[in-house]
Amino acid sequence: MAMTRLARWAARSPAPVFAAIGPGRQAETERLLARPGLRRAATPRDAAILLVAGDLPGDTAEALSHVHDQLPHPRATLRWQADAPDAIAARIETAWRDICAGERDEDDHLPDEPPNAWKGIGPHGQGGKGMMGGTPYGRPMAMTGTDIRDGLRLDRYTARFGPFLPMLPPGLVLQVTLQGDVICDLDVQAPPLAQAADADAPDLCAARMLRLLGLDRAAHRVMHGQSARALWLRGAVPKRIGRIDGTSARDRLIAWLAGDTVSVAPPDLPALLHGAEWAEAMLILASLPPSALIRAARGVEAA
Amino acid sequence: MQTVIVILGWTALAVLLARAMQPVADSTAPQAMPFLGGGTPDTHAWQRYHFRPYSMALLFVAFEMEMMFMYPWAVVFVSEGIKALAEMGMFLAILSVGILYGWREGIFRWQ
Amino acid sequence: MTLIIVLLGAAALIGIGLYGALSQQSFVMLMMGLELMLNGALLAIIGFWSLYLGGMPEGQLLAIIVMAVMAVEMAIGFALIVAVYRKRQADMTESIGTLKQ
Amino acid sequence: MTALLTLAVLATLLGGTLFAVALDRAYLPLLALFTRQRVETEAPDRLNRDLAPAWYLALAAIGIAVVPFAPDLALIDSPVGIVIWGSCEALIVLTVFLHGWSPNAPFPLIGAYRYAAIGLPVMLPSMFVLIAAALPAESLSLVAIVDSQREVWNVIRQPLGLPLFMVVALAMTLRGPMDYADAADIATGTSAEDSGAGRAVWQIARLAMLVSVSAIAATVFLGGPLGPVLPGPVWLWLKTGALMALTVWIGNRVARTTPSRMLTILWVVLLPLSFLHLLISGLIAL
Amino acid sequence: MTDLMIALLTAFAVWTGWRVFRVDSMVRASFALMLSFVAVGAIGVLLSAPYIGVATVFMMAVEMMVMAIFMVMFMMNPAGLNPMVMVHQHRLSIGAGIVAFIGLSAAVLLSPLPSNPVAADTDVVAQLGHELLGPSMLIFETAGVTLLATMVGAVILSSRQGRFGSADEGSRPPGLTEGGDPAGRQPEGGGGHGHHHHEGH
Repeated sequence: MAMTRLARWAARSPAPVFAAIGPGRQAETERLLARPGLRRAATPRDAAILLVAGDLPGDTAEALSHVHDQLPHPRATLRWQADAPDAIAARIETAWRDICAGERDEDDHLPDEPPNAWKGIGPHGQGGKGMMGGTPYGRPMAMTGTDIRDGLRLDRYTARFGPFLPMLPPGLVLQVTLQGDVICDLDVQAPPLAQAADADAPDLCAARMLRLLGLDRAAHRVMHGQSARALWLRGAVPKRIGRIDGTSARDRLIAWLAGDTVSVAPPDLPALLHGAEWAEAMLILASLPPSALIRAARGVEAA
Repeated sequence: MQTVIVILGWTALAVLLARAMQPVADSTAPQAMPFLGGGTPDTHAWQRYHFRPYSMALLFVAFEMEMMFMYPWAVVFVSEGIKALAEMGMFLAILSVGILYGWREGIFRWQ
Repeated sequence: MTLIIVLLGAAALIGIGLYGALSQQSFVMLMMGLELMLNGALLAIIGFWSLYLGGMPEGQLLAIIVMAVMAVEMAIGFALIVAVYRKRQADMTESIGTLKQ
Repeated sequence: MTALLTLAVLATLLGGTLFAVALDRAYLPLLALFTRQRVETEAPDRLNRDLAPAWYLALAAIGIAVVPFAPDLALIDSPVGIVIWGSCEALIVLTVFLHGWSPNAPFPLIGAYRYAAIGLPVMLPSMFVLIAAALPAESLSLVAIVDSQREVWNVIRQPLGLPLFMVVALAMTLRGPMDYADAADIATGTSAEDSGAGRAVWQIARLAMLVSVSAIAATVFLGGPLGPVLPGPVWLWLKTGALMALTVWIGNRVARTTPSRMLTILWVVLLPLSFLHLLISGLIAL
Repeated sequence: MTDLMIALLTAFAVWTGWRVFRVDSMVRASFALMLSFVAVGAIGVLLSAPYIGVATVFMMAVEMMVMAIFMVMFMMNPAGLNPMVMVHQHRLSIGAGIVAFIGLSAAVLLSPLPSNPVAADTDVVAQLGHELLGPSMLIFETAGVTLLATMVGAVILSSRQGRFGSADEGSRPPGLTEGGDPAGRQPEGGGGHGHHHHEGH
């Protein structure tokens, strides 16, 4: 009885949605997630519903399965094709009610096996061979390598980030090597998915940057056509980052907040991000209008 | 006595509460993978992590010792009067030199 | 009786610290051994001060000095480790020896 | 008396946390988390994963236990109350670090280290303003600090104190501009791999800490239980609630800069400011 | 009651001190050491040294946080994912530890220790403050200078950019062939420690 009461309360909370955004659907999806009955989850661990907007290209299928499997049970996937925003919002709310009632759940897409075969050898079942060798718990350990800043040869962590990372543009896959949180190596593995011109709308662009600055409420206000009402907005974005033909990330944020669209020449993406701290790199990416970013990433791929 | 008992008591209570509220975790291999927006990592995330402001951390450890002297100083400040102010002023001035030096060397930035 | 318990505990901490300082290959772990020995010293000082010296103010000052020594040891020790690692990419005690060459 | 004070601490913590949840409009989302599965990451440090939220919660309770509920009446009436709170702050940094370390995943790890970089130096202004408040009281005890504010509150006598302490409060409760552990650019950082009840407990502990920090600030700067007509605990609750609302408001309004920049600001702007604050407070106290 | 708590806390301090060298994870090792310090601090509070006791917790929490950061930074296998033993002269060390313990214990047990506790009404914090500003003023200011020297020394040693250029310049041996890889130890692609070749130096 207590459980069902808890479930009923839970069903009244905003539905936590993690969005995987397809080509041409970025603006629509971002506006959908700003609705009152929905909550934009920054990580699938916090979400119950995976919203797949549009037709995802075939090469993102595996990534989508990864994200899908990372959602805690019970969970549901909703595909958003041609529905009106009202209709999909209603579908999400129904799904969330069903999830809370325990009537809906999905199994993993991927097989339940570790990334590498491995058998524990330590006294508590831990470990691989030697100090750093083997694949303990299914993965090797990071190894040392050169650093670009201070010459300490500490571990390099290499991973592919994206295509469905909320702070990156949808579709962009970056293979990044980090030392600490500084980007030591960067490779664009897939460009962002094509987006229509409405993704460049000043309010959406401003909202993306505001969210990175920790101002979720201000982002909400901007998307509903109000003023941002935030303190220390300009000062928080370092002046020197993201300089592309005369405008910096800070200038572009100011322009967006004033309601102007910004167009910049497609920058040299790896050069812009190489050596940046992670926080700066994310600000730089968010300070580029999607159209410029897509052209920049395609240019890298063609080269 | 009461201080120690209260602190131990709250700690024990919090541990019990947190244990009671968190059911045993359980998940499959694909579910357990670290979140990278669909991407995959090459290695474990635990690593010889390059903590960038390491010089700052060392400076901090040395500077923070001054607190040990400042607390008892604060208690006798009023009764010792201007002498206390002068002595602590000198002490902090000496330490500030170290901070200025560190600033000049740029240790408060990510190395 | 309390003093004896405290001092025996301090002796045990110093013994464990000595074991660690002598046996650990890694410089960082060696420093943990040193810290543990200083911890034992701190415990002994607190015990003596409180139960044997009748609360001489110098006793408290000595405890503060022990802590300052720990901070200095840590700051300089780790700075050395950073410097050595920059040159040698290793943190083992053996690699300090090769610095002489 | 001790039993009564224990109850008062519990009531403050519980009521304050409920108020904090309301300020964040998080009642239903928190409840919903308890219906969700708790995912375990690859090869986590289970011990520290389970202990970190518990310690965070315990530190919040210890922080409130130091606060006097009426003049001369605190559960922990220690002669070194503000040093106990200082230890709590140091242990919070450690706890948040452990929370980010334990899941063995990249974003929590980055969040943990960022928080260590910011959380350590943030303690310096906090210690300076608390020591400045101890000067006129001639004691490190919070009871004495309340006593010293019978004529004029510290917020007037030492005007820089409260703003500096608010920065610390934001850092200790992982909020707004000082929320380097759970920033958006690392997908909520140390919480990125938390799900289900584990996530809920951490968020609850974080809100409980908001009560604790605000209660300390209310005691040190706003005279704690002092006030006309109403009984002491009520004044304390009112002041704590007001400071909680202020902290949440600031947290939602102020933008977060990059960690590297904030570190420089802490050492180069806030630390000299707290030196200045100490000097002014010292001259006034003499 | 106080005696019992002190005995328990002492046992806890010793046990956590022992765990420091027995856990695989470096983070756990430094926090075990911190717990040992916390127990000592609590004993201090019980032994009417509230300031020293609580300040121990405060200082050591901060120092062990920094300790953990550096441990993870420079130790191989910092999280203990592979079981490991990294000791040398093990027997000798155990022997030395035991000898130290027995020797100190014997000294404690054999020497007379008349009881002379702190008077209950002493304001120990104020006493310490007067001591610092009065008789021990020189110690206090010397500590300031020492800490300054430590700060400057730590910065010089640890930062790369000094007045005389990069600290690691010339630290890598020249290549065996023109433009080739440097000779000497390379970061290993796998395998354990114990391969410290320093031919290049």
